[in-house]
Amino acid sequence: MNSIPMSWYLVFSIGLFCIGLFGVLARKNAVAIIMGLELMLNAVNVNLLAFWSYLYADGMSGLVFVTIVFAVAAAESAVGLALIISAYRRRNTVIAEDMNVLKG
Amino acid sequence: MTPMQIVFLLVASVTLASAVMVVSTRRMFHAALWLILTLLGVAILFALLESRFFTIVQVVVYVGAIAILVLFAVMLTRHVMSEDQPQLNRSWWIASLATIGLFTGMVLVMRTWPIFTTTQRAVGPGGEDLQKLGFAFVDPSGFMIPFEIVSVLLLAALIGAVFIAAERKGGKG
Amino acid sequence: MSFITDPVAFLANWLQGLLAGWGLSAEWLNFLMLLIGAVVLALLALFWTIFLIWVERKGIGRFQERPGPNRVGPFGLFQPFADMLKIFTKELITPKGVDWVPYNLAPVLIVASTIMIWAVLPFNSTTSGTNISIGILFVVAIGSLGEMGVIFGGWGSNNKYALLGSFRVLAQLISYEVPMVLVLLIPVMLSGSMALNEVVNSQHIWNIVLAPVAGLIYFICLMAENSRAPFDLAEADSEIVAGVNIEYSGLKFGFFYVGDFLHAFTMALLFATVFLGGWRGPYAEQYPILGFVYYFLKTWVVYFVNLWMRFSLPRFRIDQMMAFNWKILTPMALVILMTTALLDKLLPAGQPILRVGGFLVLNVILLVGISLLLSKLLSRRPRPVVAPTPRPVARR
Amino acid sequence: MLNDWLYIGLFLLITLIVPIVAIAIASILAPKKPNHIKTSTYECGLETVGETWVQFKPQYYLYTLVFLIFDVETVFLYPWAVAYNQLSLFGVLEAILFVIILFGGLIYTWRKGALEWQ
Repeated sequence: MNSIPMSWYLVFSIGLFCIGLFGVLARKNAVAIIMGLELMLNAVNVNLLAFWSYLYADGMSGLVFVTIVFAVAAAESAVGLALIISAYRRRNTVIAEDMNVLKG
Repeated sequence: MTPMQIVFLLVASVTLASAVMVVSTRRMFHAALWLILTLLGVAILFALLESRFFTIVQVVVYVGAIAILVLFAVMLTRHVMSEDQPQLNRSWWIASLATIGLFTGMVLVMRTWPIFTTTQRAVGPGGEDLQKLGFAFVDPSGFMIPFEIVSVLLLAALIGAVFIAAERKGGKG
Repeated sequence: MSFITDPVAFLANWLQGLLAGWGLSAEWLNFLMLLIGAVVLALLALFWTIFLIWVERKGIGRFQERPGPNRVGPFGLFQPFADMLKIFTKELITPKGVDWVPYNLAPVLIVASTIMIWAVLPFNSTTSGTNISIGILFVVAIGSLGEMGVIFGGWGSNNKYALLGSFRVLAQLISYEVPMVLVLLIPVMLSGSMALNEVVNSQHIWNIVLAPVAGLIYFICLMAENSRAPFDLAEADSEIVAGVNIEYSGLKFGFFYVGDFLHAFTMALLFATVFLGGWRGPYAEQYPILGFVYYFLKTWVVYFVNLWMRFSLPRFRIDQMMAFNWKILTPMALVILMTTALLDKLLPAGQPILRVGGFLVLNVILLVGISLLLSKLLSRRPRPVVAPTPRPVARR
Repeated sequence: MLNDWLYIGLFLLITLIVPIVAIAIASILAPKKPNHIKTSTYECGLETVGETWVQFKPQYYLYTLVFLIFDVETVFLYPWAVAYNQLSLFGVLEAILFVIILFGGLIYTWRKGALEWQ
């Protein structure tokens, strides 16, 4: 019936995570960095659900963890984007490198 | 190749390709649209993993809410970065080297793991037991504390985000 | 089982037998049956719209004391076909500077997001597209597909007014989704399942009797999600040009209206399923064909009320609409959710009359109490007085 | 069950294909005579001024923000609602605490004036 090995999901998840990480490290626009973060969190969720589905389906801890990742993703994007918009309004930039008020 | 495998490969390759577009396209709005496609692809993978609830949650929360928030943020901050100038910073090649290194390293490490290629599912064909999940959320010996903490976390995020975003124009700055 | 008592299941059985007779393997048979079911249901929903267009045009005519369409065919029944022919042959103008893929995907998504809801509706005790175990949330998720259609249309057309209209619709859609998702918890709680067929099955007493306030909120939210009068700000022709569909023409424009008309009916179907007991009624389980009849009747009642409101109520202003959602519906939904959960646990099980009475009292108290409290809260704020500015007078 | 998703996937494909095919047919049937005036952006008969991307109100953003948090919290109450009939009073009270915390967020947002349409 099910013929997909777990490795496929895990490799997919690593790939998605790395693409997201590249976005976070290399993009200039702060909104794009947030998008990269969303990709990384999605990769984490794929990973968690793959482990839950293949190895530990009896316990609920995998699903609860996915729930928490969703909540964290929502909180992170809400606060992160609010910060970006606030910085944009004050300093008129969305380039992450230019947001350096705290630089000594 | 079974039909399931074909579906998986199709969905996974489309998803990864659109993820690459998210991090590489110049126009921010298009990046957001590619992000939506990626999120939908991940939702289909959740469905293949027999988790119906999270498939729908992925669509409702990510596509229906977070993606729209990102789109609005893109709209609000337009005109600041012209789209002709490079979208990647100077050290992008270090970032790409690091991510490729991470990818190969992770795959190599994972390959040594004996159950890496298992096809044996632990979950039954009915998907997750939502009743059990709901029970676990409010069970004192289960996940009662994380459940309440999630709500406090979201409250904190709401208050913080509204506080930051709702500042008056007449204020500082 | 015979054709008279359960036609759909009978036909499905017959078809399955026929296909099996051709020597198909079990997997292909299963796939083909699903495919046929999907095609039939989707096309049924799409072509049903043609009839709905006639109903609405005739209805609004009667409401406004004029005959409505009456030239083409008996009672003007063929008018929608004439309209369809016309719209098929109109020029599809693509304005300059559009973003091609989102621009063309928007009408498709709008139609698809409406028809998709039909896939999970139980039409009688034996017939439904699929009885997926997360049906209620599925409906909400499909709603976000429609939101995507609105964004794509607004972005793709490269027009200020389309963009403005799409943002307004979007703000409205997402705002009214909050109380809707909150009150939908109550039917789920009462039936212990998210599958729509289970929700219908468990309604020995209709949910509207147990939770009338939740039903009211759900009805209002559904009307707002449909974004028609009194919530039709997006197409408010006196305020913004025409909303998202401004740069569309021909069939693409028509699809926005197809989505609109069909959504009104789908909304009635949903409300009848979740709060009016769906196909339930006397003898509906013995004779499944009766289920169709009951479901149809209930849906038409809801649909008629919806049309009635659409044709009679004036339009909201956008600030009123937002305040109505966030300051009245959402707090009300939160309170009704908490109190219903508490009351149902406290009331002794197995006494339906006590249960109905308790819920009724609770709902009346809540409705009266909250509306009193809110009217007090909302009226305390003095209305901003706009000082009369001296108008320039034209001089010779 | 795989059948549910298969059905929904097929249904989605059909609902997407049918309108696309219809538009394709219409674009073959319909006349095509574009000219400069016809394909220009519609704006009350005038030439368009400035870019399409007018900066829009942050109000939209605030509503979306509040919506996002509410949506996430509510969605995670659904498993609880499914399990409701088997729960003890304590479990119900906990979910009510969850909702009250959510309510606190709404009241804060209200007091902050973020719900006003300006």
